Amino acid sequence: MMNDMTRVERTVDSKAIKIAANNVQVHYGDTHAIKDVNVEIEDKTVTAFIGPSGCGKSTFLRCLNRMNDTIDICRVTGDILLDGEDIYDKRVDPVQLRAKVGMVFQKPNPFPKSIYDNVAYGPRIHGLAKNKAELDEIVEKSLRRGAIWDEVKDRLDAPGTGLSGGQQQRLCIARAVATEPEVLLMDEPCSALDPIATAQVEELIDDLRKRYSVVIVTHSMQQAARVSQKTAFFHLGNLVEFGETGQIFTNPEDPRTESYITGRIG
Amino acid sequence: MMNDMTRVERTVDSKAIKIAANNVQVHYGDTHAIKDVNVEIEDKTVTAFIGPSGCGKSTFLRCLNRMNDTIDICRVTGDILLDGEDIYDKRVDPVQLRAKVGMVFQKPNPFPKSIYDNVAYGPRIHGLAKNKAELDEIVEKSLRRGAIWDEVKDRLDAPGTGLSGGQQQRLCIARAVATEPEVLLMDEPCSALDPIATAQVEELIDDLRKRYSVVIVTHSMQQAARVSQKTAFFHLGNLVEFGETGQIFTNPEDPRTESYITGRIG
Amino acid sequence: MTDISQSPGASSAAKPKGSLFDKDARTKRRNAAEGRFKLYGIAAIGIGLLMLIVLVTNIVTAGTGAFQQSFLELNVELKEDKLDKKGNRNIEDIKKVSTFGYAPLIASALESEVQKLGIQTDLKPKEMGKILSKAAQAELRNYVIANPDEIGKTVSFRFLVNSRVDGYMKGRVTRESIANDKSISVAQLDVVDQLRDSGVLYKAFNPDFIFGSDASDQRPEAAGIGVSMLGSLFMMFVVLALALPIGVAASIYLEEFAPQNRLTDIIEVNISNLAAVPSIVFGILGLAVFINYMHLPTSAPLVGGLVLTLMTLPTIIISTRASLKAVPPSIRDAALGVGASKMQSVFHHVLPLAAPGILTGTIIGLAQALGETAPLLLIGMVGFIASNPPDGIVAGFLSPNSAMPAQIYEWSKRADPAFYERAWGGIIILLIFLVTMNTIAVILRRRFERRW
Amino acid sequence: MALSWILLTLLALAVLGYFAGRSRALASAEGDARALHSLPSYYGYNVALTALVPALGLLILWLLVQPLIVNNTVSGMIPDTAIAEGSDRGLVMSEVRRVAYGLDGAIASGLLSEVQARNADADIEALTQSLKDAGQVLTQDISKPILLAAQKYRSMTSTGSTAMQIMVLVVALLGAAFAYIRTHREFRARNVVEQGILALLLLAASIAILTTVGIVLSMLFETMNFFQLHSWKDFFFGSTWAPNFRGGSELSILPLLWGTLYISVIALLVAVPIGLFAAIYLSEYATGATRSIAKPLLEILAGIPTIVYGLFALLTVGPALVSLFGDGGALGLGWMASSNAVLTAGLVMGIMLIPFVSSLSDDIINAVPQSMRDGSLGLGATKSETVRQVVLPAALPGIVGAILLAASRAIGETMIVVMAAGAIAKFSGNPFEAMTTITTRIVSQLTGDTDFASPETLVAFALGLTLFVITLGLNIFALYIVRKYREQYE
Amino acid sequence: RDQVQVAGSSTVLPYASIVAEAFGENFDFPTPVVESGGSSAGLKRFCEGVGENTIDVANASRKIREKEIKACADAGVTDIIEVQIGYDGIVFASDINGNSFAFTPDDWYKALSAQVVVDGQLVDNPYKTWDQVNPNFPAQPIAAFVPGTKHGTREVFEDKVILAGCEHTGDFDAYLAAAEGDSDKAKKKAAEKACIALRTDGVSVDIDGDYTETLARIDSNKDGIGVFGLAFYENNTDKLQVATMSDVVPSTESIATGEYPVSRPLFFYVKKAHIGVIPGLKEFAEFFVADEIAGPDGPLAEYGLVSDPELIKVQEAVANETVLGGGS
Ligand SMILES: Nc1ncnc2c1ncn2[C@@H]1O[C@H](COP(=O)(O)OP(=O)(O)OP(=O)(O)O)[C@@H](O)[C@H]1O
Ligand SMILES: Nc1ncnc2c1ncn2[C@@H]1O[C@H](COP(=O)(O)OP(=O)(O)OP(=O)(O)O)[C@@H](O)[C@H]1O
Ligand SMILES: [Mg+2]
Ligand SMILES: [Mg+2]
Ligand SMILES: O=P([O-])([O-])[O-]
Repeated sequence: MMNDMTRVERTVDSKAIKIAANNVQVHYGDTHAIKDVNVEIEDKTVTAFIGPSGCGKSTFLRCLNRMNDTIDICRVTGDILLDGEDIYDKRVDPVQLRAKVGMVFQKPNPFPKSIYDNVAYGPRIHGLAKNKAELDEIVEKSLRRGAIWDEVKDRLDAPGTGLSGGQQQRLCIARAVATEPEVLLMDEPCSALDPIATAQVEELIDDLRKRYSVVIVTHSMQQAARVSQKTAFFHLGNLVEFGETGQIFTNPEDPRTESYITGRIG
Repeated sequence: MMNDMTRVERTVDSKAIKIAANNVQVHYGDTHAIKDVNVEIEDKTVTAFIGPSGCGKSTFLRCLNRMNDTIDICRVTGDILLDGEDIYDKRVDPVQLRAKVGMVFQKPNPFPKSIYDNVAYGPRIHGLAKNKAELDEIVEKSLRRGAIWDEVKDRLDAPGTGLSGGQQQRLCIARAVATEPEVLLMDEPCSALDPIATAQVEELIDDLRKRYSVVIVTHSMQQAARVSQKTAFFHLGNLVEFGETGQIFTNPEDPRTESYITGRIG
Repeated sequence: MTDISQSPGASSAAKPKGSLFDKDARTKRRNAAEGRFKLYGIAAIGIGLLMLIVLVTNIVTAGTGAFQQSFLELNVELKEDKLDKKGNRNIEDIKKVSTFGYAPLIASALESEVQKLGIQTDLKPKEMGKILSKAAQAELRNYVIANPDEIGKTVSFRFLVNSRVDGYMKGRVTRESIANDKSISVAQLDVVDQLRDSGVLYKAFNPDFIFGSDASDQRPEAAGIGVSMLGSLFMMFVVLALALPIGVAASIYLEEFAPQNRLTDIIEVNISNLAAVPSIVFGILGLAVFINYMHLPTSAPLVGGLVLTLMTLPTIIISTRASLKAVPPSIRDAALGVGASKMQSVFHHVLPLAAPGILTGTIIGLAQALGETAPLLLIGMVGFIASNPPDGIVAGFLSPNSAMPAQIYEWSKRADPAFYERAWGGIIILLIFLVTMNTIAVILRRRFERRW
Repeated sequence: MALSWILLTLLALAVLGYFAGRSRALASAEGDARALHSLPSYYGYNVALTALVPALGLLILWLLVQPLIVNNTVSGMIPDTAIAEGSDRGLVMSEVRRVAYGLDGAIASGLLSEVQARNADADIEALTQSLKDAGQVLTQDISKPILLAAQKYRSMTSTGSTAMQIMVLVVALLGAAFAYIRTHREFRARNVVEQGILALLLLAASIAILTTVGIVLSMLFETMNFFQLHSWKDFFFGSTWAPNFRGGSELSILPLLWGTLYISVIALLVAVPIGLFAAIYLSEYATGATRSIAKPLLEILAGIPTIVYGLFALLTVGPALVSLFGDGGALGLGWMASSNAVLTAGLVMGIMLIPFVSSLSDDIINAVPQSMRDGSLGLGATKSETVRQVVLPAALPGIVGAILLAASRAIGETMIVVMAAGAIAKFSGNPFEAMTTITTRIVSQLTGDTDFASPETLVAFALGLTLFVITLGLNIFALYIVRKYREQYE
Repeated sequence: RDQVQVAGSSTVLPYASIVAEAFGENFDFPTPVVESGGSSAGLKRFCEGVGENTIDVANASRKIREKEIKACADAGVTDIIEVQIGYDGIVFASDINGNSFAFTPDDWYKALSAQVVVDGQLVDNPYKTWDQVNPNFPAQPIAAFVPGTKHGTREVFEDKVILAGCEHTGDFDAYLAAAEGDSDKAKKKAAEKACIALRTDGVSVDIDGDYTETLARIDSNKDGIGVFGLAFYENNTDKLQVATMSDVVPSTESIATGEYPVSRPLFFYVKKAHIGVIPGLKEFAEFFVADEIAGPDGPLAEYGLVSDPELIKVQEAVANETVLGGGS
């Protein structure tokens, strides 16, 4: 299942733009959380969002699949194009959008159902499995990709809420990949994971990159450097810098980026 | 407020035992989550619990202030002594225990109240403030110690649930230190924090250590090495190794510890 | 405040390290508060349960009598000269003999029984006949009309006795208490005593109380609650089939889909307000809409069910909305995040989590609907209705019927104290009905309950 | 039964449509459900619903309209001469219907042939006889015009119902076909079905609104009549409630309103603390077993008929209170003259309302995530502090809802008030005095002996409407409170 | 619709249900449905119009009022057959083990009126015990359970007992003197109204429920004296003792002869337009007033109805379908 490839190719050849955000502004009531952000997320690429806590990473991530729709006081302006189509267009069905753009939330939120049902839910509603056997297979595969199969294979019927913090996080990852989204948004997917599990998830991300596009929020500069090809640095709601990961970490243009990377602003 | 001392003294002189756990076993229904753990947590010391996800760190941590009491299916056996007194003794009031042994949970769980009330909650119930001014002072001081004061000082009346993930985490830390517990149990307190915030929290921990004892669960070996004097390594519910942090990281006795530290088992 | 309240970190002095075993003053106080709080809880439940016990004991002691009735076994000669004067067994002619015409037959049957048993009495047969229920005549007439061939023969019957005699058998009526009573005399009681001693008059379980229909004020002994129980059953069926889905659907719309604006606020306030509308007003509405406007039949359980549905809806909506609100948003987010539609997230995740509250609302709403009389008053379901059980499902919904609470209410108003016992007996059955209904809901509710 | 037959057919069609739509969708995606826009079952539901809903709508419409048309046509046929003095066309029409049903019945029992039944020149006496033989209920002898009308009625009805069956089936088939043809892998079946469901949800929500409209309308006209007969000043600002058979009654709502509020407040003072504490105990302290027994038991309190509570108040609670507070009572206070008192009613009503507060609140409290409690307990809070300061605020909307429900029930209760608080309206602050409420007055004025067109009866409607407005105000206030203090957890 | 539909007075309900039951047993027609809900509500539905979806018969414990006849006519209900079935005796009864009373209207007026004349002055009723009202009575606290203002019985009680007492004691003049009004008539009306205003200090308790409630109240307060229907009293002689009124013992006989003063007539109203349309309607009406039912030896009288001395006339009227206000 897992291949042993851990090295990351830093292919810098220009790829198709998967998501393009233009002049995105987000307000929570009076709080201006995202200020005029422009960013282009490429296909088959891992993009990392980094930045100090509270700078708007999650907010921006949630804009990309319109999860912000569920927050009453949240207002989003500007355009976000997925494959060239405005996702905030009236004709767009957010459901379909979210099926394409999957999400792993910052706080693990398993359903109060069995582990199996947690993972099987997405495939079920999207009709990804012809029959029970196929569904079983998807569930197993996803749990394996989420690096949690071994821990839960004997208790697939146990509730997902009875897992440890890190297990819940991996369950949520497994749940998200089970629906095979084209873009996967991961909000600090490894925050509760030990190094080994982290490595396995990073491997997964790298694997996903072959076919899809992944956006990952992380606080670990090392992780960003390990898994991503592109990095965006947010600060106080602004997108300060966006570029090749290598370049951002070795040679940032903006002084704020540099300060952050070297650990001077937070 | 924050002192600039970031260096950690690895004082190895033997200290008073604050918490002693003898033959602790924990079961969740049929799951045997903690297997015969013996550990001694010293006063004025930072003890780190490390180990792969799902190995029982949180479970054990929650035993130390009887938070497991709230889980119906959880059974704890063995003795845990705080200052030589069995905390599972019938005469012990878990409330008083928890006032002494504070906790920061793995998943940030701010109350659906204002930021101010979140922090003021503990001091209020313990009657730590004589008047409003004193309470204001405690809140400010705690938020500062939680390294979140600057971000929230203008919106102390905003709900704590409307904060970003990392802000919530820091809020919970601030909330926990506001009651000045003698022992502070922190379950991955920096998982959602950027390096700067992490450093500030680590500084706090180091500061706390002067008077109290701190137990911290972390997945970051670096963090454990930075802040702790003692380290316990858990694996599959067993306490595999416990000792001086320096020794554990440089010269582990158990092969499993070594594999984990070098990133071979997860 | 107390010795422990000190400004933290103010001095280097650490907090006094008290033992875990001895509690400081503040902890003691807080623990006392905790203890009191818990005690209040226990007391609250205790009060509730105590009241329940008191009420139920009251009900049971007052009502168990209704399940027993006194009967008299008699051999009645179906005299041809009285029943079929022409002797040609023409059913039309036989029907001409009214129930009043059967009274002498019964009286003389009783007389011969009395003679046979050697009981001494000065009573005339007619007076003696009054020991028996008036329902006996109707029973006899129905038998004869159903079996005209039996005319001329002597048939054995088990007749109900009059409510006073029954009261005497049950100890409610005594020789002293009938001093001023016109409907029974001591002489009659003497006969009753001897009939009882010879075993032809006895108390027995009375299934007709549970399955039978109402009887007029003169025959408390013959009244049963069965038919009105069917009425209630059909009404509850309507209420459950309509109020639950409509209430849940309306709540889902309002809580999950309705845009947040003035209009929704108005709707929300309106619905809570409906709960405060006195139930009789729903009767006014039902009369105006279902009967006068839609021309549905009066006294029909269908209409009663519809009215009670309207009355129950607010209860179900309020509780459903409250429980929908209580489901944490993170669950919804999780579902939306894997590409579920809002509808799917609601039906697959939110609704099951809200189910306990919905079921509670349903239990309370149905309990209320099951016990309600006032609105039924206006749509014609209170009174003396339906002497026969409906003969089919459709008839069950459409033909005139009463309901258990209405029947109980009627009985409780009647003059003969024998009805008092029946009213309480009816309440027992109503409660059994209710408890059965609740049990199903409670079992369902327990399956859905979980914490997260 | 044509109706059940047609319903069954529709149902069968819907089921068929479901499978057809489903398999067509699958076929259009070459058997691979993944290529479809929506789950295959949504395509099925789409076909089934498109077949079913318009057809059912038409059916209902037809059933409502056809009798109107038939009645109009047929009643037009009846000459005025056939309508007896004092009777009216409507009554003759019911006779016509009865004859028509009689003919149907006679045919069914084989005593008449279809031809005979249709024969306009049939011998009326013979026909009457055969109807009677067939056991049909006839009230009088059939007259010629009635027979003709009945025959027309029969033929129109049968044509109508045949047409209806055909039309309904056609609509159903058309709907099914339309949806079937549209079924294609690209077709947004889920969206369409969900739109449909949303419409149904909206419909359900609007029933509640319609009820309100209906209630207001059904009381408005009579209320206006009332105000034509009685001065509004007296009603709103008078101080006495004294209906009188001779007219000239004083009918002021104020003393009733006072009684209503007084009794409800006492009832809530009993029910809310007890209910809330019970709920808290059940959800926070009690073991699962205790909870699963005590909660349903308490719920029985809500189902005990109010007449029992009334008698309980009258025979047990009232006398007990008198023996405490009455003349020569245990407390020697002499405050309470008779067992009829606001306090008696309030206490007993409060008991009845306990489960309204306890059960609903218990569910809501139980729904507050455990992590909230953990957060508080972890800070060294006691359980009660946790409950009071964290759990209850988070559960506030639900608890307010439960209390509102209890208050509503208190305001709407009659039997207990009548038996326990008496029927005299007055202003008094003394809880040991008898008073009465708006709702009981509504019931008694409506069911009483006063002339139904007199202000004494019509006042019931004015009371009802005013109460409606007052409770509306209370509800707006409650909504405001909830909005203001609601604490939304994550 | 096959069955006769009856609605209205709860006082008439027992009689109507006895008749309906017997009717159902002896005829091939289905048992009529007899709803209760009050005279007023019954007449209201009666007057809603003519047709199958309206009721056929309204029971009433009072005569139909002019306004109602008019409302009926407006809705097309013109031909109404009025049938008086007998009288409802109204008796005063107290706990069987308590003191016995022999009342006059004066006693009741003095005991219950809101104001009485004491030493020539109209004052708030000061009497607390019966012996203060009438020295012949024992010193028992006054506690009266009188029908609430919804009940027609209340009107009879006010007219035939309180007002009669008020006039008889001569207090009426004091009221008249105190009354305000433009004309003599208005003054008289105001005085009458003041006479019959009952005290509200808890001594007189309005009973809105039924006689069972009154009985229950006497059960819980043994000093209480209640107003009952004769039929109710006769069924509960084990708990109640009846008081005489002006020295007449209430009984079906004394009421029928008019000796006992407090009673009211009971009626039912039939929609003529429904006769011949609703199966069994006329038969039911005739059966109701037949001798074997409503006669002095019939079941209704046995139950407590004071049978109408002029029953023959009533039977004729029903047979001829004589409608209100002449007509045929
Ligand atoms: N409430 C519960 N019910 C049942 N099993 C549980 C529960 N909580 C934890 N467990 C199980 O107990 C074991 C230890 O869990 P614990 O939460 O202590 O792990 P952990 O070391 O904190 O892991 P992580 O680093 O992922 O948070 C795991 O296998 C977990 O699935
Ligand atoms: N629901 C909300 N209501 C109001 N303000 C919010 C809400 N969610 C986030 N914010 C504010 O918006 C800003 C950006 O928050 P966001 O969650 O995007 O930060 P983040 O970059 O994800 O931080 P972290 O790394 O801590 O998760 C913060 O100041 C936060 O307080
Ligand atoms: Mg975030
Ligand atoms: Mg953990
Ligand atoms: O029900 P009543 O009209 O006779 O009071």
